[in-house]
Amino acid sequence: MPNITLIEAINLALHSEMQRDESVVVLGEDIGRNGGVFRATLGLLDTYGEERVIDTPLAETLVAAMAIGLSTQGVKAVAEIQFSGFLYPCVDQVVNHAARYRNRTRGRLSCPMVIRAPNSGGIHAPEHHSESLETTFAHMPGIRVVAPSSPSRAYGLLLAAIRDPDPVIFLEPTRLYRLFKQPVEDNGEALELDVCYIDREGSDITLVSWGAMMHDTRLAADQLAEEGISAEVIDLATLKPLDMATILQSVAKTGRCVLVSESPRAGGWASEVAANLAEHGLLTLFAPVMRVAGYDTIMPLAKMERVYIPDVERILKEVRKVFEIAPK
Amino acid sequence: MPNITLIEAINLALHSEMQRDESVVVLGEDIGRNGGVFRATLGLLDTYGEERVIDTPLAETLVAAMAIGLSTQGVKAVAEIQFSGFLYPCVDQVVNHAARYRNRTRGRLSCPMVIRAPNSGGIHAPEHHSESLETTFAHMPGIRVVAPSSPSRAYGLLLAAIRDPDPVIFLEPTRLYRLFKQPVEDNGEALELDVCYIDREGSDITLVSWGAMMHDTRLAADQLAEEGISAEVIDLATLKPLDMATILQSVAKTGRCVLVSESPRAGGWASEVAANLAEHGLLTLFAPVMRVAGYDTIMPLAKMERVYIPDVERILKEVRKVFEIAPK
Amino acid sequence: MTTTDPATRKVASYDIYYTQILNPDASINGELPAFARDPQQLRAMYALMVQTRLFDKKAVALQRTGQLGTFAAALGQEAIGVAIGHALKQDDVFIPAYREYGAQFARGVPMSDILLYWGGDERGMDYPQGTAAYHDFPLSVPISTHVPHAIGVAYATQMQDRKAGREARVVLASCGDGATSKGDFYEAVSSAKVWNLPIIFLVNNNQWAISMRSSRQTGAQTFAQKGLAGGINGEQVDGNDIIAMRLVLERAIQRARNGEGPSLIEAITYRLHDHTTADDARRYRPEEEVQAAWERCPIKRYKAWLEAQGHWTAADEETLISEGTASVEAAAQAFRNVTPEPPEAIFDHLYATLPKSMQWQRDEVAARGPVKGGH
Amino acid sequence: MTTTDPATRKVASYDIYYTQILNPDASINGELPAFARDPQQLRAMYALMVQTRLFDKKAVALQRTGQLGTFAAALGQEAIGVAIGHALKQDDVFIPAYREYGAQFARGVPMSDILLYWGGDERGMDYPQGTAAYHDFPLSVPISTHVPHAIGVAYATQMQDRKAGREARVVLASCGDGATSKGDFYEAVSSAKVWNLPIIFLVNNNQWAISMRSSRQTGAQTFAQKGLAGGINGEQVDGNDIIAMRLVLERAIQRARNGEGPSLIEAITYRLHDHTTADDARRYRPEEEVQAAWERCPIKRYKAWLEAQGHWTAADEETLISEGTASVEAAAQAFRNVTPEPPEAIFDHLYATLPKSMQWQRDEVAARGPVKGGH
Ligand SMILES: Cc1ncc(C[n+]2csc(CCOP(=O)(O)OP(=O)(O)O)c2C)c(N)n1
Ligand SMILES: Cc1ncc(C[n+]2csc(CCOP(=O)(O)OP(=O)(O)O)c2C)c(N)n1
Ligand SMILES: [Mg+2]
Ligand SMILES: [Mg+2]
Repeated sequence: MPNITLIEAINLALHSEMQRDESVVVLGEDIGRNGGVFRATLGLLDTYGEERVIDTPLAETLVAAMAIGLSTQGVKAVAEIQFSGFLYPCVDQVVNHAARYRNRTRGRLSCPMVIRAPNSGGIHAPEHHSESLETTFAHMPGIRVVAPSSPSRAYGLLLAAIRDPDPVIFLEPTRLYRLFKQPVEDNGEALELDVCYIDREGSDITLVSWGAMMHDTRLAADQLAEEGISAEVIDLATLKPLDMATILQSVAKTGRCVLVSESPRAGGWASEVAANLAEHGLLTLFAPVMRVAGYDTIMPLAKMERVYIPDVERILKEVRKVFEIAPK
Repeated sequence: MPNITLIEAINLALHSEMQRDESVVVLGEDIGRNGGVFRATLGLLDTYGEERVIDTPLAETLVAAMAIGLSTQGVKAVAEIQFSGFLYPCVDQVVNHAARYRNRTRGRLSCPMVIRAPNSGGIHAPEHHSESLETTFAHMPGIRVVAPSSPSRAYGLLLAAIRDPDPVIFLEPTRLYRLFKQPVEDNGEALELDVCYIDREGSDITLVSWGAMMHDTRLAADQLAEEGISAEVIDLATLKPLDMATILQSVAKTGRCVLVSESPRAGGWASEVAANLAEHGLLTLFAPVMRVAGYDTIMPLAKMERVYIPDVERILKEVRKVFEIAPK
Repeated sequence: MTTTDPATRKVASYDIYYTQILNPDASINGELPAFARDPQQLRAMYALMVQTRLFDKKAVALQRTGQLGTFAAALGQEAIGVAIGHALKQDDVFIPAYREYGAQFARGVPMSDILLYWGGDERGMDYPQGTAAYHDFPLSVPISTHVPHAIGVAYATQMQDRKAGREARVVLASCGDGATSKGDFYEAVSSAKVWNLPIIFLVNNNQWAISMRSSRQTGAQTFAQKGLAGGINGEQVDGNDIIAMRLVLERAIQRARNGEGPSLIEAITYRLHDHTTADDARRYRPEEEVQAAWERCPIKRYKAWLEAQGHWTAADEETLISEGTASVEAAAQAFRNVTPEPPEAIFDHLYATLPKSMQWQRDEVAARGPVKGGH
Repeated sequence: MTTTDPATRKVASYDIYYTQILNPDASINGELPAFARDPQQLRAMYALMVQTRLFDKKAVALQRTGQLGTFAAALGQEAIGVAIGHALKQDDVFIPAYREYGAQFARGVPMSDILLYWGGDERGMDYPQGTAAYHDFPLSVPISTHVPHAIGVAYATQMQDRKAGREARVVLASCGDGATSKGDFYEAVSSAKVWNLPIIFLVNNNQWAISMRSSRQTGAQTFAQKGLAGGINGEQVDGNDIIAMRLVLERAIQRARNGEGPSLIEAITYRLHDHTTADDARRYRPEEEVQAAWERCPIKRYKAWLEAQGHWTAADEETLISEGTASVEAAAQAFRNVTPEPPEAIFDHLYATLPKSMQWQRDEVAARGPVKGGH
């Protein structure tokens, strides 16, 4: 089993599924000869040719719309948007069309498509290159939003996303792209969608996160373990539809919960999880549900991005508040 | 004081502010001679002329971008988008530009602009004409999202929105446009932004809503009053930034809270309120925080829209659950 | 700027043409195309135009009597829909805006489906299996945003047809004059020729976008020239002239099928009705303009010409009207008789399979049953 | 299609012109415009071109040594920025993409501001009061989306200038060849002439959009003709020829100022550098192509011509390089010396006044102080 980075796992999954399924095509800006600005599509052009590896003009609305058109014809479109900050021009196409064709035609047409994009910050990228878009999409009915947090999950979830019969927004954690490696077997096995993954079991507190913030959340759990606090760490993986059952079960056990997300706090997806806890978990909670999130500011340029992005220190601070209110 | 409908109050506020402030212009599709598809801009063309009442081409991205350009030059742009379902093409311009010019230029440029749109369903309108967009915008940093729920609040909040030095998304409750009248004085007095309004005081439960759903929430409170339950009814009015202080104070008093919103449940703005309650109000709550919301489906066409939109029956059902868990 | 300036030279030139064969006075310019010498085809086209108009009238009547929601009439634009319906082949793909009922009928959409749609029932977009329309797209209300779907569809069909070694299918996306102002339209037009796709962009220039005259949409003198932004052949045709309309369309379709790439056709017509039944056009346009437009009505001139050619008689007309009326009435009845969907149907085509976490929502709706104000 | 077909007639014709005065071999086509007979102006333009290039080189070096973030070089495209800088008046409004440093310098943006920006500090967009740039827009990274701002800006200035009875200000929005594929670009171009706005759309066609050749963006043979989609005069100019570049620009600006409406200019140039410092162009374009493009370098030919005219000497060059280098070094030093903003500054220009409900967030950040990984 090769030890690979998250971006290599994405690339592997694309190769693997294009090999297996002739109806899969990839499209986007600079994804052909250039292999994508992060090299996610490296080698696809040489292996599968220009017809299935489509370099598009610089037009994100078109990329989304083209994916829609392709997918209605049985061609599984896997589109790349260069950075999630440039996904906004796709919003209209996704919510008003991709999410709806199946429903509005009562099943006659459908859009088995994926839109992939690097998401969130932390790599000192230029302006507009470090945004967190998950909530904007997760609020839309009729689609799925998936966010991997490790090479193996990236591989398995991307396969699942491509095979899913409905539109999937697949948000890849930019700053984890090359941060660490994992052994990933190219076995063509998809991971399950629509479920959360328990990253590690614990009994004192439930930490919930997804995407890039999973990394800091894991580090925070390590730190807590050293202090004798046993944290259960849950990776949402599929944000929409949300598998609250797993989270509720965990919180029923731990009685404490801290949510970690990078997108702006107000109306972020952590709020959705917390709202469900306020409804279904209230009676099992020993302490308030804390959200560690990006501030409600514009994502700052590189010099200040670390002020904005939650980190281990901020996670631990909220965890400590919880244990102050409800000591172990 | 004339007794007027909500749409008349909007029209009155526009007339009033254009009269008072020469730098205000309105723009949008069919807003001139036609007076807007809902007649919000009726009479403006004749009174203020073509230069200040700008009929635009059919291009929503352009409308938003034009408002941005105008507002950077000291021209206060009040743009109309015909239905909120057509606001999606404005998302990129709002989040990537309008919300940012002040911040990214450290105050050198700014965008004192308003985008108005009829929001939510219930009038048997065609497909894509009944969407609820508040959460998509309220998640964006750097802007305000305002949703009036009565003629007088529409008048006062719209004046405030136009005078606000930053971008405001102003979402008008389509099905309340002509549902009831209120005496509204054209006194040029703006209502305060960034605060919730306590619609009626109560002691047993806090009902929170905004926009069109305020109407059903008020009716539910009437019904509860008949049953001897005293509901405090809060109108968010400004969704972003969110005045949680008022809500927390109310819940501290009542110990119970039901949130009512029309937008899809998952990741809706009710979730943001609930998340704050789970964090700051947990210890004062007697019962779970219930959300009555649109289902996580595509807004159905007219025949089924009432299946989707919450109503008094659904509100009361959740309220009864609360009292079952925490009897008075 | 002149080419006599030695520092400046001409690098490209473009001409925009306008085609009109059947004039408003029923006279003919030039030679008739082959299909226009075949009485059977001529009669079929006429019948479909009249059928569209009868349908339109009924739909408006249903709306006025509270039986239908907002409806967008095709009045005065029947030649466009009918030309599309006759020019496309079974396996071609049609991506309509919302005024091309004639084309939809020709492709097998039951009139009752269109009524269902405007009546607020999604099942009106589930066109019957076995018809050409089964692979077509449903009406698109968000203006222009359906147009770039044509790029993906045509890319797919081109890839599939090449691989299968079969004749190229053609994709036709239609939209209004107002729709050409949107970026979605342009992103499609700008890119279609990059892959030499077999696409026809058909612009129904009915002179108005709700209350906005077409001259207020853009500084361009013609809508046809918007094709030049994508290096696409753009031309104008009299959209009220069914013969020119079909001819120009068939030529463009043939070019696309031959691998000569996309075309843009601006069909010049007039919206004789209000924008929709929710609109009152008297607010913004003079009655005389509408009256004058009636003189250019596509059905009137075509009927006069057919009669003059001896292809149509008063008896034919009578039969057509009575049979057409009967079929429209039958469609209205079928529409009224449709059994309402159960409320929980709003969940049943959201995803291929409803996610487990959403089951409770469906259960709640099913348990509640029909809701006041629904249906 | 031919005009001999009696059913078809030509309704519009358009020509696209290309202007080049100073050839790559430093010869001249036609007559020189007035400004090109004024040695002082000629020398100033040259100095600014060289200054831009020196800046560029320094910025790349700073990036390579970890002192700057990703940087987009203007290498090979200096004539465009400099022509803009010389053609616009103080009160005109410039809405740049991100490769027009020459124009920004001419309008008063300190070089250190550009470094601050690419260094990840918002203060690099707070151009100094009192300069022409103070009313200009900052660089736009989301491609093309700044272009339609020109519509609003020009609408406002037109309204204000008319009312004040003063000369029309002109708005210039620049973007790349890739940028012309986006709907935002088109929605601006399509509508600008509706209000006859004093706008120049300047397309820097540097042949590449990251790894995409300009011929892969669109089926259009020229980018100039994209103006026709909005009825706008579109023309090409050799963007490596500072004289033609400025002449064509000034003509268009004059037309706009005279009330003759918008223009679109396609400036044909070449991106000699990688797309940005984060890119490696060797992946996708042949080295020979880049070598050939160096032969058309705007500075090389201009210098040769200036020297031949006796307007420039080796001594001039030496002074320019040494002074220019010194000013670039000073800018780099100023950039390095900038005091970091306090962390809580991320809240201070979000709104005119920070909403009360957000105060706790600012307090939290202020209390925490500087964060590891920041600065
Ligand atoms: C994106 C979008 N914006 C606005 C509307 C509201 N609207 C419906 S039809 C219409 C005018 C369309 O004009 P045109 O494209 O000329 O088509 P026509 O109705 O004349 O056939 C408008 C503005 C819409 N449906 N979608
Ligand atoms: C909306 C958007 N999509 C994608 C990108 C990523 N990107 C940055 S520059 C660029 C190419 C731009 O090409 P062009 O417009 O020709 O300008 P050039 O860089 O050649 O000057 C791309 C795709 C972006 N910044 N914005
Ligand atoms: Mg029209
Ligand atoms: Mg370029």
